[in-house]
Amino acid sequence: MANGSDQAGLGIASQDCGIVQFDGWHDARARFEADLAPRLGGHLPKKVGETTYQHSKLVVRIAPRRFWLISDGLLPPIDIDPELGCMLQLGEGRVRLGLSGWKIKHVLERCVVVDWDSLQEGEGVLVGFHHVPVLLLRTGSFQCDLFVPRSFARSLVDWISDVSSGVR
Amino acid sequence: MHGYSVFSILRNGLSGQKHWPLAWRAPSPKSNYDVVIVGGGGHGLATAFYLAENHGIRNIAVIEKGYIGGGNVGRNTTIIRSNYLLDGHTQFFEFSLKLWEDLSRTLNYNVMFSQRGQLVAAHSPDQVDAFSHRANVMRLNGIDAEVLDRDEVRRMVPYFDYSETARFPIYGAHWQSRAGTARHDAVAWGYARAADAHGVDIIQNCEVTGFIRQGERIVGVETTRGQIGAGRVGLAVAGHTSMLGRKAGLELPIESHILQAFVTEPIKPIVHQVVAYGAGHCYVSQSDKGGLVFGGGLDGYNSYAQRGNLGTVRDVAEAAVALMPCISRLRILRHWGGVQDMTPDAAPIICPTPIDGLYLNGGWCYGGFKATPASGWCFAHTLATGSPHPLIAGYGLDRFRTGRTIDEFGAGPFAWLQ
Amino acid sequence: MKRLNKLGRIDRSQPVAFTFDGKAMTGFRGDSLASAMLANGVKIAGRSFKYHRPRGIYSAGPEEPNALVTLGTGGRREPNLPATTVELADGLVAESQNRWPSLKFDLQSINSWFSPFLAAGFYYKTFMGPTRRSWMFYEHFIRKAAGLGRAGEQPDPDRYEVRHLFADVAVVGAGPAGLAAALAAAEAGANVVLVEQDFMAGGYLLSETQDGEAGAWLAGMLVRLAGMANVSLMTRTSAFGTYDGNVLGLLERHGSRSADPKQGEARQTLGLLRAKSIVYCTGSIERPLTFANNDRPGVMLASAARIYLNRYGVLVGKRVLVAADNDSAYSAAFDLAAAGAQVTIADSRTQPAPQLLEQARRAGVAVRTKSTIAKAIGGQSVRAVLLVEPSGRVTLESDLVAVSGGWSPTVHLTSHLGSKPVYRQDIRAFVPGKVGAGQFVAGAVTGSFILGTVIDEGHRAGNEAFMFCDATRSSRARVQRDPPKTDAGPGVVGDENPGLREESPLSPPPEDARLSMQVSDGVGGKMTLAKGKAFVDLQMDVTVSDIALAHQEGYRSVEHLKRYTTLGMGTDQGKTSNFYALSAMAGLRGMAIPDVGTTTFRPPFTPVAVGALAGLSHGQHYKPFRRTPIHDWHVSNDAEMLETGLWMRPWFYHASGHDVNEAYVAEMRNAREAAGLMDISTLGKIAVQGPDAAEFLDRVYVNGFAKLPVGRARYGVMLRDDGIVFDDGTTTRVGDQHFFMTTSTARAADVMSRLEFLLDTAWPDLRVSVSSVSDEWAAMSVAGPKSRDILAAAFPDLDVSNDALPHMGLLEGRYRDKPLRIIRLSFSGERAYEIYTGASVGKEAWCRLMEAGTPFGLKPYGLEALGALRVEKGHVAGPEIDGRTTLDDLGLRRMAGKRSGFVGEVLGRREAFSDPERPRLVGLRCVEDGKRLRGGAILFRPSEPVQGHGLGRITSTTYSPTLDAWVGLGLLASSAAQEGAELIAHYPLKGEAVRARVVSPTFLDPKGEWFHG
Amino acid sequence: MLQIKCPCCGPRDHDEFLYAGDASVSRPAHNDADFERWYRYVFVRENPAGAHREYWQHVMGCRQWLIVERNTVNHTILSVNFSREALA
Repeated sequence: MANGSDQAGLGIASQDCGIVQFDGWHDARARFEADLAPRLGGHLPKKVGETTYQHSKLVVRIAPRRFWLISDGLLPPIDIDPELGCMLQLGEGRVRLGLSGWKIKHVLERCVVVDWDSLQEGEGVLVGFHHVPVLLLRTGSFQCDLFVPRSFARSLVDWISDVSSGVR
Repeated sequence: MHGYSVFSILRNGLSGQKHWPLAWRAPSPKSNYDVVIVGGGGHGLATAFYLAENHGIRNIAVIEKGYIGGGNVGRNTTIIRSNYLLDGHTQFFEFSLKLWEDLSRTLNYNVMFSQRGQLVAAHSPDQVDAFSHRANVMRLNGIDAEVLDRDEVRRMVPYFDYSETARFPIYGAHWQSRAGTARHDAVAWGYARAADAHGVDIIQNCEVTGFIRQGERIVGVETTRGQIGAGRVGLAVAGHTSMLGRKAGLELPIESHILQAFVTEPIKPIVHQVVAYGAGHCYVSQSDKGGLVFGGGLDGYNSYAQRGNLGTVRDVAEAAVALMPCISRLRILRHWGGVQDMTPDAAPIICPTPIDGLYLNGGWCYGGFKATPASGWCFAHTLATGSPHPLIAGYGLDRFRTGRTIDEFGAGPFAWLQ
Repeated sequence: MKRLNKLGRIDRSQPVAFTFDGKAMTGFRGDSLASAMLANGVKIAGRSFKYHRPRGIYSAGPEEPNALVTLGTGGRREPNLPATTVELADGLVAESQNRWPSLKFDLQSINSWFSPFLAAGFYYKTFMGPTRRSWMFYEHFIRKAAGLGRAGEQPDPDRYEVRHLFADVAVVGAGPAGLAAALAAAEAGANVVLVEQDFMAGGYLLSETQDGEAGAWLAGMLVRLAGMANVSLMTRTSAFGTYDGNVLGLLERHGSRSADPKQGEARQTLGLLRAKSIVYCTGSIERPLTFANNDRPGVMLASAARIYLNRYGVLVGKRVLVAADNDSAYSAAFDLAAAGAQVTIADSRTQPAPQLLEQARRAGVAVRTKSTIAKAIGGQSVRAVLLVEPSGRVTLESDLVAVSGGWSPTVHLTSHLGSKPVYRQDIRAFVPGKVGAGQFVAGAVTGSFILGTVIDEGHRAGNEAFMFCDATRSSRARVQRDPPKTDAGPGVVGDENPGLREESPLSPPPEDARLSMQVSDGVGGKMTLAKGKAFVDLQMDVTVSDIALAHQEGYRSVEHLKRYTTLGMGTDQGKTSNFYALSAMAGLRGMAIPDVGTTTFRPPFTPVAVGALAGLSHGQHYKPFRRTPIHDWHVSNDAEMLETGLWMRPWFYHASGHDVNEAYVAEMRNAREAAGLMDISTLGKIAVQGPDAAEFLDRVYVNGFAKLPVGRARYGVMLRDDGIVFDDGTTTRVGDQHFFMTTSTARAADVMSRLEFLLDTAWPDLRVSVSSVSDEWAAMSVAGPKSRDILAAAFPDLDVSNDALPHMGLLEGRYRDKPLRIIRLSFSGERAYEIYTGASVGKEAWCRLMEAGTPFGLKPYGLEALGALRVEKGHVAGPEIDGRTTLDDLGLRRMAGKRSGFVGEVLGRREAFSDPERPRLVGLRCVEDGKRLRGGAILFRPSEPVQGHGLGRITSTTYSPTLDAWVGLGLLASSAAQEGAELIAHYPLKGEAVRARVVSPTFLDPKGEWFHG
Repeated sequence: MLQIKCPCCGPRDHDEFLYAGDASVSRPAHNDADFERWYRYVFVRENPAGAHREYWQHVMGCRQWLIVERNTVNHTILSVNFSREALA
């Protein structure tokens, strides 16, 4: 977290993150998931927004047949049987914004339509933030990660900072 | 017709207002008319008036489900302009503007057509070029048009956001000085009163429930007040064209969508023109009563509910403050929605139909108010002669089949994107 | 008027200084501006809209029609605020409105003398001549006269926000019903948001004395609710609208505490409350009476007089005439009498209840039955009243007329979603109709005016709301259905308190047709009772006779009445006038009130600032910025940046020339002679993967992709379903089952959604995955004769020779351990390469190219030069692909060849598309020295009259340094488009007419030798 | 604000979705050359005042195309399904 920012009630840390996307074919969904689960280290999240953690790697179901494997480091390619689905490296297009501090609920309610109080730790939600699609992942009582498209990242950070300055 | 004038006001003022006659009668429907117009909105009433005035046809009924002027003529942002680019639109809307310029005197009813001009801001060099193209076309069609540079805009509208922090800076503007606004209710009432004076029967609270056929031909309408025979039937029910069209057996390329408008509390004059943002959906004028009247984009999904969603209100408010940072303390008094007939090319459909005896005037999208006089004029011609007036030749129903659409924004064929 | 030493919920130890019309005044913490004005002896608070008549404070809530003030100065100037809703704050500056030179002496009150000529709708009947533009002359003066307050032209410096809220149960109104509902729902376990527009919770209870039973109950409830973590009480918050999906629009006012708006708290916050269920406890609004001069300062709603007394400790009159047709005004009379006023009740009913008369006798209040007020007497304020009684006329001296014409439930919010209010004859009022799923009503809004019943209803509704939003916890809910315990403190009374119930001051009038009689008195020609204007809508100056006139002229539907007379169109939206107008029209038409109908209630219930609706989304935050990975380089290298959609793109570089026209020519010349570098990261990029990817592309593009070898790129064009060109771009096969598609910057999102649409709805059997990778890749184009040398220098490990990387070829590699793709494509006509790298290293890659390229003369170029280069090459772009052009129009039909089965194929052959008059793409070359072509010029044959739409237009132009000529692309009727034909390009805005020759749109290198080899 | 209950993301404001009109029209096969069928698919609309099947894409969320059945008079949402499953 950025130094000193906690004093302001909200810290914003920005970092690159690796994402690998796995997409299964509609008619091969069960086999795709059975094939993918052990490669990602066990079971897959059941619902969209649900996550599982495996060895510091995070798996999020991003759509009914689509998963993201998220990691801070580089991710080795994992081959998928083309009869079942496909894999795509998305390691460059998103920035991970870590938000933390006591203001977080007040800031988020001015950014996204998400009921923070009913969002469990480890739960994610895909949501619009000032016209931009983002993935919000609750990582603690007073912290979350926002995965935002790189081209919008600076603009959204400006928005968050501006909102944060108004929260008393 | 008991004439309205300053003298009649003085006379009545001195005699306790007791002698003002009914603005229009409330007749019972006759069993037969030469022409029955379904829909007592601006277009229907104007059509009746011009049928009588221009074509000498007097045996006419205008049938209205509720009260006259209760549809879109009474729930729009009252803007009148003729800044159209495409062949087919340009001449029609300019003809309409010319009729507006004489309308109060034609009708002996003050519709308060205020030619205060319309300014549309441009926010990129490309937009200035596009506005220049439009202005060139307008000039070549005898219509006043200018393209202003940033300084000229600033002189005309000093309260726009010219600061460094404007998200979309102002590069210039399109300006039509003869554009303006009118008092929308007065348009319906004025046409109604003038048509009534020609003997037109205006029948309110009478809903058309079906059509009477003789073989393939439509020869009248079924209504909640009984059958009414008609030599010709004209539909002018924009917003609800599909519903009546279906009863007549017409297949139409029309969807109903909501366009919202809002008004602020009345304040002393500040917005002296019609102004529009070029980087978002927002246009504003100030009524003579003092309220700022705002319009924006469609709500974006099919709807017959005469109410809009708050998201669109917020979109327009955002654009309004982005354009005019001084208005953020002004307060919205009301917002409401009108049901629009949206077509795949955002152009109207006004033509004879494949069904004998049935004529259609609809599909006005968000442009119906300013078209009211010309629409009435041309539809009257079409009803009287059986063939389209030359100015509406391009507005036929067959254009979607042939590809001769008039797509001003190039957003087709999705009605909700127009 | 005087401030008492007792009574009220004001803090007399905390004085608050403010000014009204420049005069320094003092109130107390807990005052509203209105109560403080009254306490300071202000009688005239404003001037009316049309006649500029003096007006006093009329109510104590948002229904206020008269006392509108302007607060603040400069950019903080805020007009038209009802003084009754403004919480008094230190240093508050209030000004009266619509008067000149002063409130006491307003020149425009002369309008009153001309009122016979200013009847409803008079302006429709005149101001039409003598010329067609005469209205513009009259309008000038009318506009000046209209409007209420004056707004500032300076930007509002304050901050507004929007926040998103959630609740199980939202309760609107913290009066007795709302408090009970909130408690019931909260005790059952719901998360409750209780919304109150006032700065103090209590609603009706605040008009009772603080130390009475009602006051004690309120205090107890507030203590209990404050102790519950799952209840959030939001005061100073107006619920202004109900929207689809049980979303409540809330406006939170935070006062004027923030001195520095950039740092401080928002002035107002728009709250969007998504509630699983909603309980409306919105109460009711007292109705006025209509009589001559009923607008004089000193005439006030009876309930307001009581509120000023009991809540604010202000006794607003010494000799009070209470005019009423119902019981509720008696409580006001009793309280005023107890506070020392001399009170007379003029009750228009024949026989008020005996116990009321007995109470009045004990309170020392005189009651005159069958007594109707006919007129208020007095110029700038009331001095006396004229009563009409069976025995004749009576004049009574009086300085306050407290009126009550019954109560109108505040049904507004319940009907915003289309539910029609229904009329209840027994209480002569509209109550909510059937409300939507998850919505409940309780208390006075339903027509219940007995306090015990109100609390019962609130409690029941709170429980029902809880059960609706959480059926799974309904067993717990049932347990909690008992009435609230009264253990919160002594004197707290629940619904079991019989005393409160019996003596309820809210009890409605007994069934009685008095109001409708009064209506016919007022309108049916019997206004001879007294001369003088009898107002229905105080703010808009609509009188009883205006309504009669509207009827006489045929404006009889309620909507016609409103629109013709402007009734209900003021800032108060007719909260006190609508019902009377409706009943008056019913009387005139001889119809029952419900048959006349009611006007539609539209949001907002109370006005909402435009700024609050916009929140932070204006200025820089109006829309988010999109920045490419190379953005900072452009800025630090003095690029002129241009907003293109949400993107910021370099338009030109100042190093290239001192204005855009000089710069772009230099930049394009450099690209033709050496090499140029352009940031094209904004292109849409889509990964298309899967066994059926090639088949999919075959369907979405007019040209085929199935046979495209891996490692090769192809230009493709897509149509819309109606056969109009949708977008173009290149697609590269990066693997057998993996394609890399690019789209135009403008259409990227539309193309993406369209592809997904086709897969999800039309061809779900195709095993294809599409993913936007627009943000994954930084993209830059190196174009020019030196481009290959530069590439080789920048990426020495890669073989970029013509054999290894031919035109339309692909080379993949790594750059700084990130993916790298080099595709040899030319948009400019030069030998050119598009270099794609991982976005995180995009700027480094750009710098490396610049560094490696500088010795070869590489310079960056911007959008203007990009557009110019493509025009020279005859490539179509946005100005030509304008949503109206077809394959044939753009000369692209050959791409489709004899293919079929692609999107838009069938409707793309509609008859009009082969019309010989249809404009087609042509090249144009200026043939006049010293003149130039301009986009947007209209093309005519030299002999033709210059009018109409011409034969076509110029779409894009550029000066071509290579040809030393102005060239352009245009769309021109085929019949006029023979190469070599000469046309005149007219540009009336500048008065230009320029000769241009039709040429091939490929101005340079027609054989493509520059980019091959 | 319409609240559309996305089958995988839960209830959301409609402005998270992209609207794409009538879903009751049937798209001809990609290689269908019949003009009339394409004409009707693209242009002819029932436009009912009442229940309306329509396409929405959850662009701010899962990006799935949905078929929503909604009453166009009162905006009551009767059902929401994945387009793919509605087709199946």
